[in-house]
This record gives sequence, C-alpha cells and structure tokens, in this order.
Amino acid sequence: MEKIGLKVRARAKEALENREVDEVMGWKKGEFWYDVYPVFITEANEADDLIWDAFCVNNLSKYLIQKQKENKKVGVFLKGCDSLGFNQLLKDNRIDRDQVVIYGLPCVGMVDPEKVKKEGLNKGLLEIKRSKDEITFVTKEGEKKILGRQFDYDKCLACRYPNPVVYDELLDTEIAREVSEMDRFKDVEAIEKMSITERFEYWSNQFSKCIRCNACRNICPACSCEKCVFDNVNAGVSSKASVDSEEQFFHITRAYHVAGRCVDCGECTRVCPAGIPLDQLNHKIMKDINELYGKYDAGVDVSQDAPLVTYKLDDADSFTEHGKGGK
Amino acid sequence: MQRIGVFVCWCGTNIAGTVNIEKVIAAAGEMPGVVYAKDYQYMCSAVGQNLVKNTIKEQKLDRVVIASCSPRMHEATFRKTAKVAGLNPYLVEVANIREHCSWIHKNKEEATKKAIALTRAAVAKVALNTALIAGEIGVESRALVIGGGIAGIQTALDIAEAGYEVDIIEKSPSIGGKMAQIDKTFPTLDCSACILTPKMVDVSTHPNINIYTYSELENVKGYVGNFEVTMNQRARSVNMEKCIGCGICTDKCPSKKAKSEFEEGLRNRSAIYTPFPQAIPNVPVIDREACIKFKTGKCGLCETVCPAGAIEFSQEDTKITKKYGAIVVAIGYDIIALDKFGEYAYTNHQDVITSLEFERLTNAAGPTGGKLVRPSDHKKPKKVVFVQCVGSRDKTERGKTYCSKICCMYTAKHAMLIRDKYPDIETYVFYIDVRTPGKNFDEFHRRAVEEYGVNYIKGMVGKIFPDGEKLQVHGVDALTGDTIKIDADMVVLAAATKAKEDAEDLGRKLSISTDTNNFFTEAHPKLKPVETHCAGIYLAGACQGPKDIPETVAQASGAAAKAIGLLSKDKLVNNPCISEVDEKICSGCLACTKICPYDAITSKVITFNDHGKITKRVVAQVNKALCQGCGGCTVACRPGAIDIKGFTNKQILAEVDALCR
Amino acid sequence: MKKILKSQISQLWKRINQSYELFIPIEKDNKVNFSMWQEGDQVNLEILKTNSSPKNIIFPQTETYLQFEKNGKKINMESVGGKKEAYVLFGVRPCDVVSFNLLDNVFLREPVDRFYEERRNKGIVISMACSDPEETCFCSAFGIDPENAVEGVDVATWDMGDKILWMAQTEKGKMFTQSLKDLLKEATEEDEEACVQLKNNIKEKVKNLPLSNIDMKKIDKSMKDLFESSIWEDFSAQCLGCGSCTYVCPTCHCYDIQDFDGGKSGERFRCWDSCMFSDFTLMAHGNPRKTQKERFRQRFMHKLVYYPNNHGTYACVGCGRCIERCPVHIDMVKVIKKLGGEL
Amino acid sequence: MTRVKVIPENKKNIIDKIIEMSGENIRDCMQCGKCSAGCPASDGMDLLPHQVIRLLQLGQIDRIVESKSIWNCASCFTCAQRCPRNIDIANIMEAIRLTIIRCVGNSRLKADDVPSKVDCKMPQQAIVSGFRKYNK
Amino acid sequence: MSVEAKETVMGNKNEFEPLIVAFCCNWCSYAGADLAGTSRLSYPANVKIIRVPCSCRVNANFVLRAFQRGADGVVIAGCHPGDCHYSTGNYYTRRRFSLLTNFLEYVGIEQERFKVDWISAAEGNKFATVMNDVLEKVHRLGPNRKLRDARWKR
Repeated sequence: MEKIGLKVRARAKEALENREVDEVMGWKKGEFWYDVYPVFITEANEADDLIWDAFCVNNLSKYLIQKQKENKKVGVFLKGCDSLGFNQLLKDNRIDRDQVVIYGLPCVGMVDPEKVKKEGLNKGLLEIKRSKDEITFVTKEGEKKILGRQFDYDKCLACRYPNPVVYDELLDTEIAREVSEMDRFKDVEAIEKMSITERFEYWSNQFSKCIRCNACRNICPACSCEKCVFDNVNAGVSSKASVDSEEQFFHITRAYHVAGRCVDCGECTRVCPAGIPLDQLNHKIMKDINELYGKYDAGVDVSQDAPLVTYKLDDADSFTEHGKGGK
Repeated sequence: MQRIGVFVCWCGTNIAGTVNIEKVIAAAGEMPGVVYAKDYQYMCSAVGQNLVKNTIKEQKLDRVVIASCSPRMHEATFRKTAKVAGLNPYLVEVANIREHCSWIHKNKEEATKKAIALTRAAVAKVALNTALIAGEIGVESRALVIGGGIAGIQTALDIAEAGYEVDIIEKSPSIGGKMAQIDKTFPTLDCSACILTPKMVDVSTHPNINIYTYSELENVKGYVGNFEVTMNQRARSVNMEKCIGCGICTDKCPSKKAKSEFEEGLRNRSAIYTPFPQAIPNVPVIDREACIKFKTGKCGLCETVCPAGAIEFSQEDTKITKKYGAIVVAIGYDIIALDKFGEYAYTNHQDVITSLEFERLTNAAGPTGGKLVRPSDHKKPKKVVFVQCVGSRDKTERGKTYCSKICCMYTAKHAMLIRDKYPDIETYVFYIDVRTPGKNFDEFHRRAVEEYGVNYIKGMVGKIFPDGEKLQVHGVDALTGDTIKIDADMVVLAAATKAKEDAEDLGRKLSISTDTNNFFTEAHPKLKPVETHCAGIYLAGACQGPKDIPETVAQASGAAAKAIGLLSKDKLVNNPCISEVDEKICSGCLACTKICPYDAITSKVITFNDHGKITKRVVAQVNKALCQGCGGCTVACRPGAIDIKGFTNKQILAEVDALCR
Repeated sequence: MKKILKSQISQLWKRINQSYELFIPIEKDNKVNFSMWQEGDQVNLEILKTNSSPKNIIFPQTETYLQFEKNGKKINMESVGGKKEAYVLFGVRPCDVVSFNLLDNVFLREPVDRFYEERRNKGIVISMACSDPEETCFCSAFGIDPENAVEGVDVATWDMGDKILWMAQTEKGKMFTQSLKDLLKEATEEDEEACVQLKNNIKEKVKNLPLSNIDMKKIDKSMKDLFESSIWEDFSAQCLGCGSCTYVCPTCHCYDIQDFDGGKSGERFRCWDSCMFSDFTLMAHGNPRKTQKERFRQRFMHKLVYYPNNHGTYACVGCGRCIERCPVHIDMVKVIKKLGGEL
Repeated sequence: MTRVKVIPENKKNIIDKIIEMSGENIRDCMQCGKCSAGCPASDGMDLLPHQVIRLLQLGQIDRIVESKSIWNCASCFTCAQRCPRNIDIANIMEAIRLTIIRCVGNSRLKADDVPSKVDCKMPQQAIVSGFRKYNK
Repeated sequence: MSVEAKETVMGNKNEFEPLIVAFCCNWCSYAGADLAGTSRLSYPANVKIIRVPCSCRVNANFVLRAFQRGADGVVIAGCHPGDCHYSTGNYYTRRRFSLLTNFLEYVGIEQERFKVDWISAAEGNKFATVMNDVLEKVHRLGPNRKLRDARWKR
C-alpha cells in the first residue's frame, strides 16, 4: 500500500500546485500504529504527510458538507464504501458534485485495532504494513508477516464494493472480492430465528448499553440533516435521558430514518463506544426492502429513487393476509 | 394562558343515552387551559350555536372544543359559528363522542370514560391550533363533461346557457348515447329521436360548447378549479372541416362485413361509417380494423369518390391538454353479458333478443325499417314473449343484485307498441313484480294490460329451447300454481344494466371511488347525490346507478347547477390545512418533492447569514395552491422541517399523549 | 498493609455484597464497565481502563430528582433521587480517583449538590494501581503517579499477580478493612518489598510511555492568545460533534435538566449533556456557540484553562479514553502540544 | 274457508330446524317461480317447489307433509342452479323429507323393496335419490 | 360491551384494561368508523381514534410514541390502495409500514400489537371486526411492557 501512498502524496501535491482544488482531504499518521486521522491540507508541502495504509478507515465524504458551505473546491480520496456514502450525500443534495474532485482508491480492507489487541500483538508494536492480504507487524524486536484477513474489520470481510463507484481518477487497479450474496444477512437471519422474547432480550440488552453519545448518527453519511429531530428540542420527540424507552425510540427511529438510504458502510458499529452491533438493525431493513420491493443498494446509482420515496401499484405488504409480504 | 371553551352536546338521547354528560363537563373543567364547560341538548341547532357565539364573546374564549357528532358532519357548521363570533374558524376542534363512542358502547360507565378521553384529546389538540387563513385559488371558468349521452348533453347545455365554456368528450364517433338507439320513450311514447336530436343540434351549434368525439380521457392532474386534463382524440382518418356529410363514401365502401354497434349487431356497416344518420358531428369514421386500405394497403375507394377530398389516411391520434374548473362524469351504462344465462338460449338462437335489440327492430331507422320481423327468417312473429329481471335482482355472480329500475316500464312500452301496431300478435310478459314508481307510470302499465291486452304472468321463465320453428318457453304462473308452456316466435329478454367497462379505471384517473358494482359512489346517497368526495367532480345519469331518462335529465341539471356554482366563483377558498416548510431546519434533501401526489413542492435557493457569513442553501418550498394537505411529505421529512397546519406533528403527539392518559 | 490471595477474592466479593452494593469492572460482550456485581459475573481486574469511566456511579447519566402528580388544578411534588444504599467501588484506577476529586471541586462547592454529596458519602472507593499503563495514558503529565495511593481514596490496593495488597488510607477505609479482617491477612515484609519493587517498575514504564513528555507549562499563556489560537479551526474541521469523548471522560460534569411530561404525572431529571452537541446550553436565542469550532474550543479550553483558573488543577486526568473512543482519532495530547506550540 | 294462522307457534321450531338443517335462508325467496318453471319433475307435483317454500315461509308444514311434491323431487338441482336468490331448494326438500322420515317409522319405503319399483328406463339419478330418500 | 366489562360484570376482577390507539384516515377509515357508529355495531371502548388527513400522514414516531405512552396496540387504517383520496397516499403507507411491521417484530414486539389495514368508507362492519379482532389478540397478549416508558403513569 506504500506505493499507492506515494501516488497519493504526488497527486495531492500536483493538485494543490496547479490550483486544481483549493483544499485536499486525506489521512495523516498520528502517534500510535493505529492512529490515522483525517486532515485537510491547503499547501502543497503539507501533502507529504498524507498516507495510505491499513488504518485509513474514516469516510471523508461527510466533511464535504461543511467545506462546500465555505464554497471551496475540494479534492478527496475515497475508498469503495466512502464513495457509496458520497453518492448518498449527493442524492440528498448535501454536496455539489462539480465542487469535488474524487481520487478513487480501491481498498483491500482495513485492519481493526481491537482485533490486533485481542491477539496481544500490540505489545511494542510500531507500525503495520499491508500489501494485498499480507500483513507485516513492525515491532521493536523485528518484523512478523501474517497472511490472511483475520485482522480486518467485519464490515471489510463482507465488503461488496471494494472499488469506488464514483471517481474522477483511480489511483490503483481495481480489486476483485467475491462475496456471497447468500450469507450477506446471516446476522439478521440468526436473530430472526430467535423466539420473540429472546429477540426482545437481545435488543433491549443492546439498547441499554447506549450512552446517547450520537456518534453513530454523526458518523453516518445517510444522517446528514441540517438539524436532526433529536437535536431539535421543540420537535418534542425525545430527550437526552438514557432511559430504556428513550434509547429504544432513538435506535428504532434512527434505523427507520436511514431505511433505504443506509449504504451498509458499517461505520456506526465501528464508532459505537458501547459496542452495539447497530448494523444488524440496518441489515434487517435492507433485507426486508430487498425481499418486498426488489434488490436495492443505496449509494450505487444516484438517479434511482430510494425505495421509500417511490411505489409500484402491485407492491406487496406484510400486514394483510393476501399481502404476500415476508415476515 | 389559553381560554378554551368545551361544549358537550346531548344530541337528544343519542349521546346522553349512554354518556354521563355531567361527568364529561366536570372532567372537561379540569383539563389544562379549559376555562368554561357547558352542555346543551342540540349544539348544532340555532340555540346551540348561539350559546357558542355568546360564550365566545362573554368569556373571551380563544379556542373552542365541541364534543358532539362526527367532525365530518358538523365541523364546518361550528367553524362558521366561530367565524361569526369573531374567532378564527380553525381554532375549533370537534370530539366525536357519538359515532365513535355513544353509539358503539352500551355500558354507560365505559362510554363516559371514553368520551372524556376523546374530549381531552381534542382539548390537547386545540391548545396547539394556530389561527389559519384560507388561501384563495383561481378557477378555470370552463367545464368538462365526460360522455355524450342525454346526461352529458343536458349538463353541457345547462352550463353553456349559464355562459360558461363546456367541452364534451365522447368515446364513440357521435354523441347521443343509448337514447339515440331507442324508438319511443315511456310514459308519453313520444319518439326518442324527436326529443333528442334537437338537443344534439343545440349542443353542436352552441357557441360555448365544443365536442370531442371519438376521443378518450388520458389523465387528469390538478384539483378543484384547476384540473389539467389530457385527452387522446383518436384519428377519424376524415378531415372534420372539409367533410360535408354527403355519405357517398359510406355507400361506396366495399367492406361491409363489420357489425354495426349502433344496431346492436343486427345490421352490418361499412368500414367508413357514421353510427346513425342523425349523427352529430355528421362526419364518418374509418374503422381501421375493418378497412381494406389499412389492412392490406389496396382499395382507398372512399378517397377517390369523396367530393370534398376529406379522407386523410395519414391522420394520427392527437393529444389535447386543456384546463378545466369542473368535471361532470356522465358515461352512462351498459347491458350485462347474457352468455352465462344458458337457460334462455340467448347465445344459440337468433330469435331470443335483448330489449335494446328489440328497440332497434321496431325503430323506423332500424335494420328492418320498423317492421317487426324475426331476425332469423324475417317472418312476422305471432307470439312474442317478454322475460323480466334477466340478471337483475340476482345474488349469484351471473347477474346483479340490484333492480335495474327501467325494464318494467320499457317492456310495458314494447308490449303496448306491438299490440298497437299488430293487434294480431299475442304478447306475454313473465315478471316477478312490476315496478312502476314514476308519474303516470302505473297508469301506463295498466293501459298496456287493460286496453292493449298484454298478458302479464307472474312467474319466471324456467327454460327456453328451440322446437322446430317455434321457441318452447317453459314458465310458471306463481299465482295459480300452474306450469306454463308457450311456443313463441320471438323472446325479448329485459337484461340487467351494469356500469361501463372502463368505469373503474376512469374512477382511478379522477381519484373518485366506485362501489362494488363499479357505479360511481356519490358523496352522500341522500344529501349529495350528484357530488363525489373529490371537490369539483360531479356525477350525472346512469353511471351513478340505474336510472331512467327523466331522472337522468334531472340529475344532469343538478350536476350542471353544481358546476355553475363552482365556475361562478372567480376565486375559490382552498383548504388552509396545507404543508409549510421551516427553512431553518430543511436540509434540502427534497425527499418530499418525490412523495407529493400534486407536485406541490419545489426547491428554491435561499441566502442567509450563517454566523456572519452569507451562505446559500437549497430548501423546499410549498405551492399553497397545489397542496391538498395529505401529509405524505411530513413523514418523508426526517427532521420534521415540513409540517401540516392543523395536523402538525406536535398536535398529533399531544393527542396520542392525551388519549393514553 | 493487608493482603488477600486472588484465589479467595470471590469470597471477598460475596462478603462485601452482603452489606454493601459492590461496583467492580465487569466484562460483558467484551466491553468492561463498572457495574453492580452479581453472583456469576465475570470480573476483569486486568484491564487497565474500563470502557467508560466510573463517573457513572457517583454522577449517574440520568437521575430523576423531582416527581410531581397533578390532581385537578393542584400539583403535589415529591423530591426523590440520591442514593440510599451504601456501596463499595473496587478497582478504580488512580486517574479515575483523581477525577472524583475534580468532580468534588465542582459539586461539593457552595451550593453543594446534595445528591452528589449523598452518593459520595455512601461510597467507599478502593483504588488499584495500574500495573501496566498503556500507550494512550498520560496521567503523569498531570502529576498523577499511577503506582501510589492517590489522596482522597479510602483503600489503595496493588495487584501483585497472585495476591492483592491492601492498605487503608482514610478513617472510612480503616473501618471497612476492620470489618473484613477475617479475610484480609497481614502483609509480610517480602510483600512490602515486592510492592515497592512494583511501584518502581511502574514508574519506569510511565517514563517511557509515548505520551509522557508533555510539558503543561507551555500552555500557561494568556487566555486571550489561547482563545484566538489558529489551531481550533483545523482541529474542529475534523470533529464530527458527537458526544463520545465527553460521555466516556471521567471529568466531564456538564448536565442538562429536562422535564418528562407524563400528562397527569411527570418528573424532572438531570442527564449528562455534551458541549459538543449543537443544542448544548440552548438559550432563548439558541446556542451561544454557533459553530463546531467554538464548541470544540470550549471543551479543551474548559479542561486546560478555565477549570485550572477556577480550581487550580487541570480538569484532565490523562486516562486516554477520549483518545481511544474518538471516531476520528482527535487526541487531547495533540491539542495540548499544538496549543503549546510544540507540534 | 278457515283462516290460517301465519307461522303458528307450535310449528316455529320445526321451521327453524329445517332452516338449520338445510342451511338455507328461506326468507330470501322472492317467489319468482323460476324453480317451479324449470323443475323437470313438476308435472307430478301437487305443490310446485316455490309453493312449498311459500308454505314453509308461512309455517304451513302440515300441507307440505301431505303433498307428494317432496317425494317427487328427484334432487337434480336444476332449481338450485337457477335460483336468482342463491337458495338451494333441493337441499330444503331434503331437509323436509328428513324431518318426516325422522319421526320414527314414517319411512315411506324400505330399502329392499326399492328394486321392485325400478324399471330399466328409470334414470340413475332417481335411483340414487330414491335410496337416499327412503332408506333412512 | 367491551371484553373487560363482560368480565368485570361476571365478577372476576381482571383489571387489565387494554388501550388501542387507532389512526384513521379522514376520507375512508374515519368514515368507516362513523358508519360502524350509525349502524350501531359494537367494538370495545378501549379503541380510541385519531383523525389524520391520510394514512400517509402517520409517522413512525406517532406509533412509537403511542407505545411509549402505554398503548397496548396501535392500528393504522387507510383507504384501499387505488382508492386514496390523494391518489398515491396509501401506496407510501403500504411500504413504510410493511417495513415497520417487520422491524418491530424483529426488535421483539409481538406482531399482533401493531395492525395496519385498509378499510373503506362503506366497510363499517369490517372496521368493527378489525377492532374487535385486534383487541381480542392484544387482550390475550397482556399489557405492553416492552415499549412502555416506565415513567408514564396512566
């Protein structure tokens, strides 16, 4: 991935030098081996700090909203899942396509620091390098190579769009990742098999972990409202209390609001401080939409209407007997 | 602090019977914001309304809740009362404690508790009501009449007389409808053409009326006062201006095999034809299935013989889009298919005919020039049997459950005409009951029996089967209990009427509903027979239910009066409970624009001061005239930036809270 | 100095549980948090930092303190809240203990917050020295030495691997140790040497932690320059405005008071609020801090400048939770260094 | 001519039993006579089917019992097929027969003396309905 | 007479009083409810009706709010697809609440508690049967404890 890192730096420098864009968004290395954070550079020389490694997991497209309010022309590096989020923001008219130059980065998968820590490999770890599926752990004592994807995020293992779906330039050759469509919603099916009390136990236990920090909402590219209903006190819909019914209300409403718009990028599960598997909620709605109204992938085709803003005369439904709807 | 007045109605004993009014008043007094609670036997009466008016003034109420019958019934009444008392009419809410409470629950204690809950919900909602001013929308002073039968003609004439422009759209090549096919009309026996054709001529010559025949309605957009209708005028292949109606082409046309719809299939017609001689417009139409030129490309004889050079094979269907203020539906009725009635042998014997075919047989302009002959061998029949209620009053799925209303009268007319013209022909009528409810109707029927000697036999026909030249009719005389056998020469079946085939999908285009028999549902069976639930769309004639000509004409004038009432206003007051966008919250995702059935929401760019920086942003905006207040957009709007006045999110949440207390 | 073998530790929990509520780091769905101990819970003392701080025990996220009932036009009110049962908080790391003291500065100053006070008095805090600090820890920058008993804790303990050394610090701690004397054995000399030995190598480890080289003096500039520093602009551009950092932070103490309208009845409660939210400190004209830059600046200025001016100590204990939980890896140390002009 | 009481009290339960057994609502019949018109066996009937239903409606069960009609009915279901009110007259006839047969000993014919009545031209329908009617 | 009234009348003190909140569309279901009233049909008094302009006006928040406030069952009644006064309103209702029905069941809420149905202005008795049927099922399920806000006292 280092080769591409050099390309990233070169491209960013070139873009800033000849004023193609006012600003470039990329990632920068921090203190620790897993610490990579988004950075906005305006000077060509700052481009040297840009990197592309196994921890550039943050989706940069959501920052475009604020940047475009300052009507800057911005260059941005987008992975596959980021580009889906970008398209969803585009569809919601939150960003203007021609104010953005997209440099596409096919992505082999990002490493989950928790999984590295779980294996205890983080002792004295300085850096992690990755090329294709071979991961090298650089520690004080020396290097260690491990083949395989056992350290990748779960969402990367199930990734269906490794290559950006929208870009102006592609900085690497496309990657092929076959993912079986069949067990895409394994997690949902497992929960659906539970009895109704088990399911309620499972979810009320998950929801009670929530500390109402809104990280899942603020990271989500489908949640881009100017003023969220939960931030709006006189919407009279919910308060900040972390009591069971408010948490239930928040999570059901959030999943319902991103219905037909969630691009399945898995960021909500990654950032949740309490570790709630929020994508299992979104997956359920995606599964239902695919079953009831035909396969729909949010963020792939901007021109296609989202399932909940269109209809067919002979739609199935899941509440009348002849509704033919899936349960 | 709000000053809410609660008025509880007894509705005689309808509410007071199962709801303890005192308890409701006591409970209402306790509710937040309520400063006055009173009850009265009949709130909707003049005394009741005065009570409200005076209390509003005395107690300086700023909101009123009426706990009475359904708001669908008297919400408008109480809003008017509030307006007269100087209170904004939209600060009134009605709690439905009759249809939804006292009439449903017998246990007094439970009904009272529910009445209190419903009143509390209304108080919670009215507390959040805002004063609304009804907006105004322009009215297109032009009416559209769908269907060119007597109903459509009468409506168009009345509206045109009132000075408004009217368009008639008729599917078949000429106006006239079923009445043009009829020979004589009951009870006065005056000739149908003599009373219809003058009206048709009036319609064709009236400056305010334009007629679109041979055309169908594609789709309707818009709302009352501003309907935008797209019509598809099918190609006649004849130039309407040039054609002088000489008829040479119809004689010379070699293809004579097509069955004439107007003659109910009793006579053939040429490929280029006018349905009947007095057709308006008297311009022929080329039936492209039957025409040899269109089928094989050879022929084209009509073009050569036409003196005016009016034939234009290249003519295409044209789409016409026009704006209308009101629409009147007058598409008439059809006769049910008799193929399922095997016992009457209609399908396999030519001499078993329907009453409409009989009308054509006895009509002077008909296939036999008015001579009554058997369609099979053109001989004069000696015995004619009429069978009533064929498919009417029938609960099986072969027929229709309702009585078709006009068969008894026209069968009496047919029998009388036969006996009058050919006294030697015996006529028998098998009936269940003879229904003659109109003016001079029963006297007409008795004349047929007494003067003209028509034999009425109370009992149905069991079976008809060909027996050599004759038709054996097996019936029963329920009064004497004898089974009867008649060998008749001809049998006329009074077949049931049904709604037009395309009535349902026309209803869907106009978003008016049809009942289980596909007749259009009127707004109220007794009080609003010519209106529909959709403002601006009216009904006339048999498309709303089986009807004879006098009633149809009466309804047509009624519908015309309603349409004129609407068109006479240059400004229409529109429903103020429409949606509104809070631009501070709207993030411009425009999901609402995709939902709106009336395309009432568009986007606009606003500039605003974002903490010192002037920034531009796309937000949604609602066209007040187009929005009908359905509320679909409010759910698509996740942050709740768009809301419906009168049914805001907070109001409904307040109602939910109040009901769950 | 007392000690107890790890093998007998479960009896200790049972004993404490008889007369106290025991809050201890418990692991559930591989997240460790302080929660009430019940038979069969999986206690995890090895983990350095619990997922969110023990602040939740003494300053709960949501606390109802007034309940009212309406009959007719009259309203009768009833004050609730506070904590009646005594409890023991075991396994608190020194940085979290210091955070308790920082919260005391806020809540126990006039006017005293009676709920907080009641919770504090009812509780016995037992700290445990950090045997193996992580790379995200920087408590040493704020003068906290993770190996020693911190001022204000009732009992300090050290995890020696097979046994736990136990030393009461305050009167309450002594009384509590007294009540457990049948379980706690006297510590021998070797134990004390081993403890001193442990303390030293903890000190060593802390020294070469990546983030230990912070010099807080560099940010003792005038408040005005700090306020107008240019770093807030680019830092806040990264920040998403979620509340993770504030809700896992042991020292954040801002809260909002809201009412629950239950129709006939209802209650007034206070719940944590985050200065990062757009509707924080919502006033009649809206939130005084309109953009994310101002809100971001407020969080760090409050911890590093305003609070020290009021109370003399920094309002950060260097636990590093905000570094781990921030979705975009914004780091307190980076802010301090940038503010100090080092980076 | 003695005046007849409409639906005499004592006959009420028999009528309800017949309605319940046949599952048909005889009040639905509008006396249109179509069943009688089309009934192939109507020649031999002293009471035509619609008259039987009329008598049932009026509760005159005795006159029905005396009549031959219910026994002549060959259960060919032509009437049921054509009745515009969807009433299964054959079913009602069956119910009336059953009520009579169930009064002990009233069976019109024993099963074993049916063959003697049968000649080769008798349609199977009649034989089958004969068995059903007589041997209960 | 509601199910409970019968029981209380029969002396067995069953104090569970189910509460059903019904959102009825003004043009069809509300008129159906009126018709049920005018034809003096009976359904239990526990059903309380809120009038909305169209079934597409009902927001998922209202449903969740009703459950939070202690409603034991929520019913949404709209016009039959194709009959909507606003022509396309109930097509969206159908999609939105098909997803919500499955989602609530996924999260562990008994399916009988949330019913959506099409009731036209002429179907008074269907309105009564749907309400009786929903109440019967909810009565068997018992009070809604899963979604109810513990702070709400009825």
